[in-house]
Amino acid sequence: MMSHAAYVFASYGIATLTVAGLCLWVIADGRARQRELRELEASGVRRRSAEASTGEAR
Amino acid sequence: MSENSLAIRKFSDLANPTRFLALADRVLPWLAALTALFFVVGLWLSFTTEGDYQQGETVRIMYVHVPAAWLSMMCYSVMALAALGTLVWRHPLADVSSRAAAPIGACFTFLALVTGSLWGKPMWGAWWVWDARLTSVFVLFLMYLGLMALNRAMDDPARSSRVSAVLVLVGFVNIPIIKFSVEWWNTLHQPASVLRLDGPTIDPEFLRPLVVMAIAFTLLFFTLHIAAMRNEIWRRRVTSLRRLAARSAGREM
Amino acid sequence: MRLLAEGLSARRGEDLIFNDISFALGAGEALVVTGPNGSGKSTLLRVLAGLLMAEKGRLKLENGPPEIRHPSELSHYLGHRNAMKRELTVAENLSFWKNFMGDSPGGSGRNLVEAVEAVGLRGIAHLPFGYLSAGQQRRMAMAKLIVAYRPIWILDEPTAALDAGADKLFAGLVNAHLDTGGIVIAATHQPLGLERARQLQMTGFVGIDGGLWHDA
Amino acid sequence: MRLLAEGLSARRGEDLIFNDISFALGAGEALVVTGPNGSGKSTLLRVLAGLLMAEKGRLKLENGPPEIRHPSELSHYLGHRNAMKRELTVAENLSFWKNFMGDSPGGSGRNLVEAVEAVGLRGIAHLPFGYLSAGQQRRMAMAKLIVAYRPIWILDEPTAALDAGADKLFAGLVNAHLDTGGIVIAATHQPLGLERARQLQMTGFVGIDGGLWHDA
Amino acid sequence: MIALFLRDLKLSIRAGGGAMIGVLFFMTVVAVIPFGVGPDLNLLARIGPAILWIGALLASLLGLDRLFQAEREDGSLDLMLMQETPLLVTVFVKCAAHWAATGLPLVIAAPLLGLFMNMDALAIGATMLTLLVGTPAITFIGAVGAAVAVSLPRGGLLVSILVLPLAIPVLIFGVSAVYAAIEDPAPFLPPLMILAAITLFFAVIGPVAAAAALRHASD
Amino acid sequence: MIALFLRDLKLSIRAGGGAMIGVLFFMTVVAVIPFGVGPDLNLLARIGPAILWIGALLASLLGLDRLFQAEREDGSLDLMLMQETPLLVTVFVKCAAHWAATGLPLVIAAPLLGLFMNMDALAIGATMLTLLVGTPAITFIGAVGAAVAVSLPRGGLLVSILVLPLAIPVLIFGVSAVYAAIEDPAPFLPPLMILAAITLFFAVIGPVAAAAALRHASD
Ligand code: HEM
Ligand SMILES: Nc1ncnc2c1ncn2[C@@H]1O[C@H](COP(=O)(O)OP(=O)(O)OP(=O)(O)O)[C@@H](O)[C@H]1O
Ligand SMILES: Nc1ncnc2c1ncn2[C@@H]1O[C@H](COP(=O)(O)OP(=O)(O)OP(=O)(O)O)[C@@H](O)[C@H]1O
Ligand SMILES: [Mg+2]
Ligand SMILES: [Mg+2]
Repeated sequence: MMSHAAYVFASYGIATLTVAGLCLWVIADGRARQRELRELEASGVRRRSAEASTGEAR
Repeated sequence: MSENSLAIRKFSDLANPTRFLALADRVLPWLAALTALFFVVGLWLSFTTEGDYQQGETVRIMYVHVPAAWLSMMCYSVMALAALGTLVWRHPLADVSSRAAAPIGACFTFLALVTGSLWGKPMWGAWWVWDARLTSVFVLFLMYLGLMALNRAMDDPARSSRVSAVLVLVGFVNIPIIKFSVEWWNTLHQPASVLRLDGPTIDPEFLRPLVVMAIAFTLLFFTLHIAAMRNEIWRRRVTSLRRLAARSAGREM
Repeated sequence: MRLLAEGLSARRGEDLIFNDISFALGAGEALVVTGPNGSGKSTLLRVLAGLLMAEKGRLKLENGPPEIRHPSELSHYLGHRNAMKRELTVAENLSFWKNFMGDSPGGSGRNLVEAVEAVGLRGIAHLPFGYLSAGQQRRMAMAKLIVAYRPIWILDEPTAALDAGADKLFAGLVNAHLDTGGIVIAATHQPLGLERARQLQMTGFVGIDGGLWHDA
Repeated sequence: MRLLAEGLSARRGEDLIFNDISFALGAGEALVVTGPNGSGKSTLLRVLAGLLMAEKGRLKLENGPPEIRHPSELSHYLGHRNAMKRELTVAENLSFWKNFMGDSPGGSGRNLVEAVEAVGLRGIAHLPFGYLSAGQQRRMAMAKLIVAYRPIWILDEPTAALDAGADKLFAGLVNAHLDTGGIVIAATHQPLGLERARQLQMTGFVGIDGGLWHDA
Repeated sequence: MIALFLRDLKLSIRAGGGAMIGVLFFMTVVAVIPFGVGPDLNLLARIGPAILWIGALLASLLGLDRLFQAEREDGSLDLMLMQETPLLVTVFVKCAAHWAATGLPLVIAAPLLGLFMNMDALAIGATMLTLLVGTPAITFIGAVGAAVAVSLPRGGLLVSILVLPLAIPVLIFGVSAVYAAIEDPAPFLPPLMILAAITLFFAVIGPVAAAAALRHASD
Repeated sequence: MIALFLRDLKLSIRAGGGAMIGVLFFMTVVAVIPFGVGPDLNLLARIGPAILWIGALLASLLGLDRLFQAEREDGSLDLMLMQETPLLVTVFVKCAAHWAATGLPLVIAAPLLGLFMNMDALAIGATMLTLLVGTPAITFIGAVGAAVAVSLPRGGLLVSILVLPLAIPVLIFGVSAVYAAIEDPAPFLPPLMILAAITLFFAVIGPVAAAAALRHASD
């Protein structure tokens, strides 16, 4: 039988781990997305303002 | 009608993605700092107040369990609101918000389940019983995961947003069930003692750390949610730039 | 009957594929949509068939039957995929579509035997669809166009996989349809052999209206 | 290296599709297979690729690497379908095939960037394959031919769904392959723009040798 | 519409056999439970109805995901979307055909399995009746999931996940109706009525929602 | 070969992927059971192992049918057939990837669900062990079915009829091994050994048969 303190520490421990993991994931995700954006910009993909070329019926 | 659409344009103007990003950049550091502060105080309080005469040390689990449980429900409510926003006002940020909230909600629900089980073993003698509240929280957890899976699987947000919004709204029935299950069915679980109409019935000794921790968790939620929304907007920028690249490719020749 | 498109534009995902396309087609007229790969031909046809929502603009039918809500209800759509079940025989497939679609007002579909003959494949209607060669499958998909009558035909690269003979046969089918007052819209890379067709050249890549997730 | 076909014949189901086809292709030679729909072009190519068993006849490789059991191990096959996963990016798809197929002895595949550039689609290798239009997908499937080296290319209607520009680009790819001593066999309805190609005209439906269940 | 019904029936009998695999799986589930609970006949008889219901629920999920996906992959869905007949009706008919091919065999196989579980005639009859009334609801709910997942390349399991929570009420009332029939004091009709009401409800809601999802999914 | 393994893993993780969804499905199924049989903890503990096994069987069966069909539909299968590497190896690697993406997560999730079913530590351990040993067999058997399904132009009932009956022994030995572990007198090892033998047997037979079926399938 575990002592009661063990349950307490287990729950606090798991809570800490989960929250820390979540925070790290959010941060890492943000970093990755920013990196992708930078890469895309670097490779010259950029939004230009609208050019009005379309099909035309003849 | 025209006034209405004008109002909506104003509203969407206010919450347009670029504006949102600027706002998030400004707010996030402060929110994060505040969250940390509350956690420090909350943790200190929850380890210094004395144990319950009945439950002994295990009462300290409450300071994690109860805020996590509250947050799991609040997060879903936020998602349901956002889903309404998607369906009724067709606001693009609403879908972003609902998508960003799902993993966070899943984590809080997971915490509520785990800490609840860890509390249940010494209190009830079993890790898990199939009573109404526990089952409904488990269903909530599954719903979060299902929505996450759905969101992952549909990579085109323009198409998936309305579908998942409908699912979120359908799932919202579960929230009142969780909240009132202890009153509708007699179960092992504690009835509400803090969030009730006639005021809390809990000893202030326990109430103080609980409230501080609850605030800390709430702040944590908003911090993470805003950060995750920012990530989601970036993700969509990346996707739309990629599509753009697809379209312009092979055109120069 | 006249089919009118006014200022159509459409998105794929979040990006504008084409912008402000207008045309009007009267009975007996054909429109051939051309353009390089990825320029949005298929997208346009799907908008016309009511399978994609137009971002802006309208699609109207003038002098059509009154109870029609969208021109797509009067249209055949032949996409890249043939909409036939590999496990069922050709006859089963065709007679299913004949029954399921029914005829639009103003005409009536041919029967199975005639239709199969019209695409030059007499005598193999009893085979499972999956047994046919690519070109034969495409031809059978065309037979679908004439077993159920629809005044408007929307065809996406109809002659891909067809041999030279079938090309001509297809032109014959289309011309016959035009003669009876039908409307045909086809996207293609190859000349279709239609004399009376008008051209719509897609240039593609209208580009960017700021995009939802970017600064305006 | 020489690829020899001697008296090939093949069945589909129970019917003989073609009979007694022979040819020999040396390094740097191309064979263009033409014929009406259903005449057995795809069937022949699948036999050459080892995907269908020939009913009679043999397929041999002269002066090839010694440890080869069937010429198909030295062949690329580009069928009607592109063999790419819609969910993976183009780069993931291509690098999977590059790794999975490896290079045949006697040459080496180009790297991804070069291959994507060779089909004129620079800069979109990071997109999911499903995002591309029909023609773009076909071009990427061609890039597969050059990321892994195979001396023999077997191509079934390679230019279906391609626009005019891509047609030329494809002819360039094939000619470059022939120049390095490769062998190309292509079934087609459209002219491929290959000067050095020999022709094989399939007439189809060799017919009736009685079938299995009839008297001879 | 009859044409569609017949075609779908033909397809499910001819290819890949949705019809048989459901029943087979049903039997497997039921056959395995005795290994779990041991050969205690009374216990088996007691949990029998529940097991039959759970087995039927799981079995009707198999193959449900391909309901619209197969149509989409070969382009038929496009044509169905374009017709004058409301999509709603098309979806309803497809559900009906799917149920006839997979749900009905389950109902028919139930008595046999009831015997294995040592259930008495009354319990078997009640189970069969509730299954007959209840399984269509599962199909209709499943259609919504199938429609949502139609554009997913490997939507299979996702459908089941989206569907199962919604199917819980069906399960609850189905099982409790059977128990009400067995144990005398409790009345049988009310839960059966509720079950029928649920089925009717989903017979309306399901096709509507599925049709809406299909419209939005088309691209 | 590693490329193939990684690609299949990636595919199953990425889009509507089997990996996460399989586990979710498993959890959903287990969560639904108490609604049927009632929240009686003792009963649940008793049928727990059987339920977990059935859930795992179902979760690994759903989606298995697409193992080769997806490859065939987009033409990849043709290329795989043409390579120098024996088809046998390709099939084996695909099975391994499928198992790693869907079977393994099930094994890992089993303990959690065991707690929900109120099973004790021993039962949970035994279930996990038997699942670890037994689920690969289901994948290999399923691969044969999937290969046969690809080969028949008209699909065919054969697949379903083939796969499930072959999977039943796995299920039975798996479940009975767990019960042997829980109830003292019965020995645990023999059924586990048989289970392992079945898995090894199918690990050899499965890919061979599947490869043969695929060769004949190509047309
Ligand atoms: C896995 C098991 C458990 C789950 C899923 C769970 C879930 C929840 C939820 C959702 C709430 C919020 C309810 C509300 O705001 O009305 C809550 C509150 C609470 N839970 Fe649990 N719980 C679990 C186990 C336990 C155990 C074992 C105990 C203690 C014996 C416990 C004690 C409490 C208390 C004291 C509250 C606060 C009620 C209030 O003051 O409003 N829980 N739990
Ligand atoms: N399902 C989709 N999701 C997102 N983008 C798409 C989708 N389908 C096509 N696109 C993009 O839309 C653009 C137009 O595609 P479309 O299929 O209309 O071109 P197309 O003119 O028919 O080309 P092709 O001649 O190659 O068939 C392409 O750049 C393509 O990348
Ligand atoms: N899987 C199959 N089973 C049985 N018969 C088949 C099968 N595939 C094709 N056939 C038959 O074999 C004959 C030759 O088909 P094949 O696909 O080789 O023609 P093809 O020359 O490639 O025609 P296309 O130009 O239309 O592609 C056709 O008559 C067809 O009906
Ligand atoms: Mg196109
Ligand atoms: Mg061919």
